[in-house]
Amino acid sequence: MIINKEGIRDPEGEAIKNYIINKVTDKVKEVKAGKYLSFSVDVKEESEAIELVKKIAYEDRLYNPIVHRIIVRAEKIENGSN
Amino acid sequence: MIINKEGIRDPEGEAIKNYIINKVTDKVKEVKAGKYLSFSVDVKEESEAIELVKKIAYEDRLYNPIVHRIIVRAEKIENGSN
Amino acid sequence: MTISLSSYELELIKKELKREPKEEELKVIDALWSEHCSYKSSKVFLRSLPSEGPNVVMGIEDWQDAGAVDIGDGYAIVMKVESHNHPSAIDPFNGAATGVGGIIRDIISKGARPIALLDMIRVGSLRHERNRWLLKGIISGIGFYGNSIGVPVVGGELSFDDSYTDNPLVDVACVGIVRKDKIIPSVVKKPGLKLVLAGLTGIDGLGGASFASRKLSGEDEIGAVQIADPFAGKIILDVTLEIADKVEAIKDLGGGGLAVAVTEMANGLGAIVNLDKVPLRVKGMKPEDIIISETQERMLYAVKDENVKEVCKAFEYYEYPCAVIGEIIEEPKIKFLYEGKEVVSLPSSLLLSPPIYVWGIKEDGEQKINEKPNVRIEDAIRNIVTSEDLVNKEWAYSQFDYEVGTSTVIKPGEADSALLLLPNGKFLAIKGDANPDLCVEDSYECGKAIFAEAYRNLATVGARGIAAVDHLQFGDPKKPKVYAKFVEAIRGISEAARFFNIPIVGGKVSFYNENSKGEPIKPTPLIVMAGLSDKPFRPSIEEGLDIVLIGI
Amino acid sequence: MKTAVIKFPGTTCEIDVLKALKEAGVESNIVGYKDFDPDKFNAVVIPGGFSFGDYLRAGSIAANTETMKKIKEMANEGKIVLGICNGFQILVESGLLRGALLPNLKMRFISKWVYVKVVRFDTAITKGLEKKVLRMPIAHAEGRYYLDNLEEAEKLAVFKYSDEKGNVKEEVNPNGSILNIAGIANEEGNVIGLMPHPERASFKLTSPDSQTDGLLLLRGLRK
Ligand SMILES: Nc1ncnc2c1ncn2[C@@H]1O[C@H](COP(=O)(O)OP(=O)(O)O)[C@@H](O)[C@H]1O
Repeated sequence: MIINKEGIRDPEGEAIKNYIINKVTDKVKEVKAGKYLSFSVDVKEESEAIELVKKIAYEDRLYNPIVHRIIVRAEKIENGSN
Repeated sequence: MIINKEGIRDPEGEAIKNYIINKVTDKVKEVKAGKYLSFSVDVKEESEAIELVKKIAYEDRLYNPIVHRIIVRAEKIENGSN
Repeated sequence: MTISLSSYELELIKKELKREPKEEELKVIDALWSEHCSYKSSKVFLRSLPSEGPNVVMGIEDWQDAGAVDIGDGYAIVMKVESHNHPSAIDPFNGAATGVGGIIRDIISKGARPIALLDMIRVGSLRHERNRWLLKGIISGIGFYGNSIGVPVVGGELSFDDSYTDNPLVDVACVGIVRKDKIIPSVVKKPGLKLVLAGLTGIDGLGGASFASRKLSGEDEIGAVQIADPFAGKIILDVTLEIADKVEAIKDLGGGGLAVAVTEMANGLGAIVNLDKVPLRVKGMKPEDIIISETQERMLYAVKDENVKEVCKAFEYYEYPCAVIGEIIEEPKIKFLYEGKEVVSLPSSLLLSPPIYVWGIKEDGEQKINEKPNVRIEDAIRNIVTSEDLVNKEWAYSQFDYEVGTSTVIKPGEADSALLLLPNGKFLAIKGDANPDLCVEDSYECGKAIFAEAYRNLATVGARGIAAVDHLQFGDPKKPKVYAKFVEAIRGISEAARFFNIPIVGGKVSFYNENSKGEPIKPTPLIVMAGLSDKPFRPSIEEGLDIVLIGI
Repeated sequence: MKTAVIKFPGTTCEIDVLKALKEAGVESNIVGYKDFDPDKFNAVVIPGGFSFGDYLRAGSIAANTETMKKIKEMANEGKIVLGICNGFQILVESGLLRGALLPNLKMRFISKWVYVKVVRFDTAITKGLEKKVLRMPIAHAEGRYYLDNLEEAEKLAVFKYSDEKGNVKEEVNPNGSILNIAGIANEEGNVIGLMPHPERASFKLTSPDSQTDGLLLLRGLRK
């Protein structure tokens, strides 16, 4: 997941909250929009998958570290993990 | 998370895989790109949060059921869950 | 956040105030005295540019605002050029996009409807991965904003040189149209007007003006990142044009945030601003951050009491924040109040008159290259046709909606200048030109040459130049060789403008463009010229036509 | 009776559409999305642009508005509803037209003049049309039409990207849409959506070959 850092504004999340969510509920306090990338990685361990994805994300500029932060999570699937 | 259903082309995921990832590793088998939305919801239970977000997503068409599928996950934070 | 004021300037401030300035006050002065806002290193020379002419309806007031020229039938065009170089170096997509947002707000703050955008992009060679990343982000950022806001990008330049590797140049220009008698000033003439602010203020873009007025430090510049929100920009555009009749002055919030907008709008009069009234995006902002925040998509209006309601109602329709935050006062002081306390109280005159500098000048001792280089003609041709500069630019302009407005007669890629149909039935030609390679060798000749080139480009679509804006982009002005180039370029541009009798109605200066080794970019003055024609023109090339070359 | 040209926040083409409708002899007005009274109009055009910034997905937020509920009622009464570009996206997002408009396969905004072949002549804007291949510009980032049922898509299709002669082929498909679809209509033919901009092909001076194919379509709204 790639989202804007804390403090950096997120017009998309704001617009979704103001123009859609607020019209139907007041329980949602904040909406943040970002990009979701899922990688099927062919490695043994979850930690290895996380390391690899982090490395790719950083070195190949899948995100801009000045603006974004990333959240990396792994999950085992049959033949790989994401 | 909103992503394309199986079988619908995801040019962004494909491009990231072909032009970026494949140059550095062959361990990544598939990349899928989608939209990530995080909601801070003011409810007691995680299950309640999931229900609410699912309902909003479906009724307010945060996704288009013809082409997308969604993954909803919850996580407790100090005063709400996402 | 760092303060860029020099020790000399700090002394000056203390002497004027006869007291120690408060922390908050220093930040306000720092913003107003930044190079970006005050032109302290360039003003002396900029005054030599010819800015008058019989068709000039609004000249340049302190080089801040867009200028306007009469085009007949009761209409005027408003034009302006800007760069967003430093923000684009750290976040190309948002940096370029917010550049477009800024230039559009400059045009609408005159009450004019923006009708055309140009983008002039310079990056390092695409052989480097990072430059490709930069260029992709820049082009999609410009498209993102321009397309969303519904102003066609009708032309520009795209060229490559390794001197821009760490410091790309992202220049955008905009032309707007307005009824001549409906042009809105940016400054007020009398006290008592209410200050109305539209848009939320956040902590993004803290200290951007001073960021643009120094070298890129490479450290975490998060405060300087500004996120583009073209949707909000579009609301600002639509509403501003809707209420233009009901306001006395309009000012875009750009570099230096509220501090600069309020002070410049008061223009020597005073103002009281109640910071508690400013609609905030995040809770718990410090008062000084509210004052200098550079959050995009905000606009300041000076409004008569009786019109305030109507102005804010127009924003309410779009569920866009709008608030009365203060008032113009007689006493020539700029005051910011927070929770009932005065956090800033500074004389307008101090803020508006920073020290003016003329830095040392040293001519480049190097021999100018006059002899013909010894190249084989085959190699020369191969080099030229394979040059990155000369490839088809469709990849770039096909990402821009150049048709919106249904007025684009000559579209990108069709000729050397764009041509647009105006509401009075005339045709507007517009083009931007620079020539950094020539400037390296002789920046005086270069100043003349780029002006003439812009004029020729307009001529290729049958138009005659009527007004120009210039953008001067250089390295560190305190380096004598850089400064010498700067001064020479202005001399060249001035001379050409006088020769063609075309007034320069606006411009912009951007210093401190350097790579990570501290080497300046190639000197890159740039001219954007607008011209008029009575007839439409459409190039049509067919077999059997003769080729004629004019000139020696 | 008149045609309403709806302006959502972020709509950019309402003035162009109004100008073109005038040129086509269609009586019309621009109407703010909150001020829309469906009883006053017998047709509605949803113009292009970036309604609500196109946040989330192109057209998705506008599709959620009260305005669209009113437009649905109009459509059910058999009145004409035309969505151009973002308008098409809104119609699809609101379920008034079937399918989805996905991001272009090239993953970027594409602005260019294209040819489309008209393949259905039972819709409000293509009835009686003599010209079969039209030239109009497109300008969008999310225009890849998709429907999970090819047969149905074939039935709904009104416009298909083609070459100058009307050959529908993969090479001229700018965005990767299924069956080269550029526009569709409901079965009744009163709700039509298309990605190309007819209003931008309605003026001699700004059309590349001085053709005004867009007017041929917009005239269908003349009553
Ligand atoms: N960055 C850009 N944005 C929009 N249009 C561009 C851009 N760069 C070039 N163009 C357009 O592409 C065409 C060719 O550009 P170019 O080869 O640079 O011509 P020139 O040498 O006359 O500047 C012109 O119509 C120009 O306006």
